Amino acid sequence: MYSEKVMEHFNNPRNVGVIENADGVGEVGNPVCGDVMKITIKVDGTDHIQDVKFQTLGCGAAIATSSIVTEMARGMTVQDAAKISKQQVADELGGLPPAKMHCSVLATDGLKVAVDDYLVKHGREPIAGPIKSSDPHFDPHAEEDEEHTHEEACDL
Amino acid sequence: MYSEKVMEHFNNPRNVGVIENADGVGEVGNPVCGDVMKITIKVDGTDHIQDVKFQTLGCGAAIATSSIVTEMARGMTVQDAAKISKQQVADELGGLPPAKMHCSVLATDGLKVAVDDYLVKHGREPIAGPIKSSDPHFDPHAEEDEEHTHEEACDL
Amino acid sequence: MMNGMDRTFYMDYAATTPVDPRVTEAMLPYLTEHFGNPNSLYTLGRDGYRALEAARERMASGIGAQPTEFVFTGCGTESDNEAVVCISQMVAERKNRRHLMVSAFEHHAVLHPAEWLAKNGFELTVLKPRKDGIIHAEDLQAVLREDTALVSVMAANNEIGTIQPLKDLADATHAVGAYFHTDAVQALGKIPFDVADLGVDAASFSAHKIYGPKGVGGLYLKKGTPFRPLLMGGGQEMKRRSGTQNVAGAVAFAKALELMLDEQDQEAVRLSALRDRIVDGVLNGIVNTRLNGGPPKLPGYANLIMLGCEGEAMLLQLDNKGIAVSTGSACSSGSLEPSHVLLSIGCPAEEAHGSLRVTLGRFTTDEDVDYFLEVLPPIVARLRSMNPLYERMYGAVK
Amino acid sequence: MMNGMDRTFYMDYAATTPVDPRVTEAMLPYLTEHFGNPNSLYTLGRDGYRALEAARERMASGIGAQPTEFVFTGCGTESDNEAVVCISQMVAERKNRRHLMVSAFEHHAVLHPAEWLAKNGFELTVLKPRKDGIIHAEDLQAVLREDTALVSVMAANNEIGTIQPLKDLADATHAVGAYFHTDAVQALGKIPFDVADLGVDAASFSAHKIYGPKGVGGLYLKKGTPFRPLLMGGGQEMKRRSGTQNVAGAVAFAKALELMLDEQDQEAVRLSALRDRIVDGVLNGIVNTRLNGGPPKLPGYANLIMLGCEGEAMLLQLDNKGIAVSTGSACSSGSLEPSHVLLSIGCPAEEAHGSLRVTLGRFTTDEDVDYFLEVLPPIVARLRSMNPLYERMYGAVK
Ligand SMILES: Cc1ncc(COP(=O)(O)O)c(C=O)c1O
Ligand SMILES: Cc1ncc(COP(=O)(O)O)c(C=O)c1O
Repeated sequence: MYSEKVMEHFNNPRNVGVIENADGVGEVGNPVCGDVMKITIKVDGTDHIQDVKFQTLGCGAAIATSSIVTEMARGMTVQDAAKISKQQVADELGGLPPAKMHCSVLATDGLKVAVDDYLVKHGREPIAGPIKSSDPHFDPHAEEDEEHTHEEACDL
Repeated sequence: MYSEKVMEHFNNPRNVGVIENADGVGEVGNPVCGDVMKITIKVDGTDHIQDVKFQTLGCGAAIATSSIVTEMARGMTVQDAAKISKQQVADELGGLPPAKMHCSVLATDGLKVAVDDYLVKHGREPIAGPIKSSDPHFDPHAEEDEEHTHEEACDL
Repeated sequence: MMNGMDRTFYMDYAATTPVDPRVTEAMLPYLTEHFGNPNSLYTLGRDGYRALEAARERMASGIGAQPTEFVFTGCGTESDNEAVVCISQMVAERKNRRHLMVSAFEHHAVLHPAEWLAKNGFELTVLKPRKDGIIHAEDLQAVLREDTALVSVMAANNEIGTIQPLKDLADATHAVGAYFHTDAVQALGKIPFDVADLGVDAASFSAHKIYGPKGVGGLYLKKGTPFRPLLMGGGQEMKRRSGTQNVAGAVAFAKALELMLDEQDQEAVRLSALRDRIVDGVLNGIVNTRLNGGPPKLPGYANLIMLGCEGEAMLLQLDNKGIAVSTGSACSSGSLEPSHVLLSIGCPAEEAHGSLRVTLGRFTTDEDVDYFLEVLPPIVARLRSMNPLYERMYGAVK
Repeated sequence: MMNGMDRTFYMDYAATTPVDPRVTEAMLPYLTEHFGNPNSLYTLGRDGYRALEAARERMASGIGAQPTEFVFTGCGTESDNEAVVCISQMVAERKNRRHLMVSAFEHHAVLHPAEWLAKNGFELTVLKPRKDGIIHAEDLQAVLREDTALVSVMAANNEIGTIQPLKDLADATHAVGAYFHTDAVQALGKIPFDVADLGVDAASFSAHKIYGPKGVGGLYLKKGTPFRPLLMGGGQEMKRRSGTQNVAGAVAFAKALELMLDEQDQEAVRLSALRDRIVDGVLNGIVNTRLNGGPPKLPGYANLIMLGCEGEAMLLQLDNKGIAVSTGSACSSGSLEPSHVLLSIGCPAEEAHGSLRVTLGRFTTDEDVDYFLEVLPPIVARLRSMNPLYERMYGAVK
């Protein structure tokens, strides 16, 4: 199911934790759907991400994508970091099962929100703008059609 | 499927053949349904069956029921022989599969026709009267409902 | 083994079971030497036929039925589909009843056919169990109708293990003239199950849950229950299920049931005790944990919630340690919704994501339980420490 | 052995086959050690999943399909039912086509579902093969309609072994916009069978005809073919066939197919030669005998008629000598009608009752054929001598 690299990051996630007095904080997801990610970044004077840490409640893919996205983002400018796509994250991990692609969205969304938080705090324009999964009232099921949801499960 | 006694009679049928100048001859069945039986009897002056022989085209049950019915009939009066029922034949053989009960009808019918033939030849009243399966134009499928026939088969 | 452990601590017996060596031994000759088609007339075929019919007799007597009331099928799912779809359709045809009632925590092998019927001429009521994970007869009575054709309530639930009051449910069903089916896939062999005592009209079974092979099922159909075959063809299984019979599978299923019944009483005691150790160990040893459902429950079944942990992550971490369990988390199934069973008993989604189903079985030992209770707490602690919401929602991680 | 022989001279490979020891060996670990549910996320489950998917790939590549186009089922009959019922119903729903065409000598696993559909909203045409036992494309063209939904013609017939011109039949079917299904249960592995070359939309398979276990089937569904699952539930097999997969069975089927394909060319030559010896031996050695159907025919298949003998009686006499064959006689099946296959090619009922199907396979030797040819003539002579009509119809018994 998961690639070796996903399992490696899941078993040994990098950059777990919270940066105290972070320059940017992003929190996305919803416990109702079982995925919550919080990312904190430290940014230097040239907009480069010096440090980045995450905390994630979620499945193997959620933790692995969080971990890899922190590795990818470290050293990047916030502008570049906000551009990391879900596909890049998945590729970096050697692929994700289709049903797990939304986990890499969570990871990139978390990073985007943290970057925007940093920019807005400094009175600058946000890059990504409102992110659905960062709204605490976000209903994860609103867009799913029933049929699909039902058919995915394989109860044993 | 078949009882041991059926197999024994099928493998070693008694009284196979044709009595020359028989006193009574019965032929029943139809090659279209795969079952034909011919029975010849020799009757003494006291209406007792002295000798009886059969020839049968048919399945294991057809041959076994023919064989046993000749054994049962030998020594009986023609009146008693004409009364042998399909159930008696089946019981004598230790039972028959339900789908094969019609074979014992063939055997008892054959005997009845032979007895009637003997009686009529001697100007006496027949006992059994017309027997459907002795009519060469008898259509074996006329009474079967389609559904039943179809469902019986187990093609492999 | 991929997880690098010498052995697997298998604790997912509700998902499937290894074939017992005694079962393998019983079935093997019917793959090789006695391979005849049981519908063939020659000796080799008749040998197969006799083995098949002997297996049918043993299955039937094991559930209190007549041999002619027991049909071998291709899996539990097939049996469920046959019961739900075919009985309902025939009752509708004969009695013009077109209402169905199934419980909300049925296996999808019952739920999906019921939903399909609801799109094809039937009206469907889905009845929620109460918080205890039981369908109570009075709740059923309240939704039964004059035109109810079939009620389907499982004998024991596959996720939380709760045992349903089948006799009362069947009685209530019969009181309105409807038929009663039960999915007994999980219950078979683990608790007393006698179709005559319970008064059910149809019941589904599966061999791979009781140390038999996968791909072998059974369907009890009480004499006179309206039915049409779902699989049409050669007319095997007394015209109720066509297809060359899996003689080896039938022999295996019968042997598997025999072993279950022989060992039922002592296993019930043993597995309940082991399960209680797990439950007590978790509830007392780890804060913010809960137990779902019951009593009464199948021996060896526990469904536990570790608040603030996600199930798939726990499952994979346990797998790293050689432990196999399952979870009702959404992530584990690739769907967005967590277990419909847990939701049906009122468990909130965010808690259901943290559920672990631990089901013990024939080869579970005391040491397995010790090991599980040793390995789980640090995994839970670690995952909670990574959960950004944990402190906010539940207080400091201990 | 009941027949008191040291060994069985098995000549009924079309009915079923023994599981090849190499197949048993391949499947056994998936009953015991690697018993995990392939839908489980832990190592043991993933091992099962990988084995299942590897088996699917091998099956698919063996028939020229993509792995996603191949579904494991519970038997050949299930596959046939799924193809006939579910494709037809979905085509009807989507394209409002409600006409079905099946050949008259299909297996009942195709005929009966088709007849059931005919009672449930469809119109059914049953097309007779010609005397050669072949459905000719022009005969099909003549009965195809604008509203034909599905055509089902078997790849090779199970009683007479005749091979059908699938490519032409599929082309003709597609020309009217209908879908084409073929029951390839008998053909698989015995002759080249490539779904892409043939252009079929769906095909049914069964493991027990190619030295795999009973109770394991396969269904090829070309990408895009309208379909709904017949067995609904957990959503296994890419949502097309629910039920915990029989991993051991799937592995066995794949191994069995691999062996068939490896040995196909040489076995085709060997079995055709053995079959020809049987056919020549019977036709030349026994008067009033006939051969049914073909060419072209599956290697190893012969359907012979001994005029003036009844099939079941022959079969049982041969069984006494340890020889296992089958017959199209009515008596053998408990029905009044002889084989619908033989009737469909114009064989009169009284002749069909005298048919013997001899099908050779992997373990048939030259000596088996010698033995058969030695044992059969006296049996035929004896039964003919007991037939009251024989002389009248065919002359003196020799
Ligand atoms: C042509 C054909 N189709 C279908 C089947 C049914 O396959 P199964 O016995 O696996 O259900 C058979 C054999 O019984 C067959 O010969
Ligand atoms: C309660 C219940 N019903 C039905 C099934 C389906 O059985 P099978 O996997 O044999 O199709 C299962 C298990 O998967 C189950 O737990």
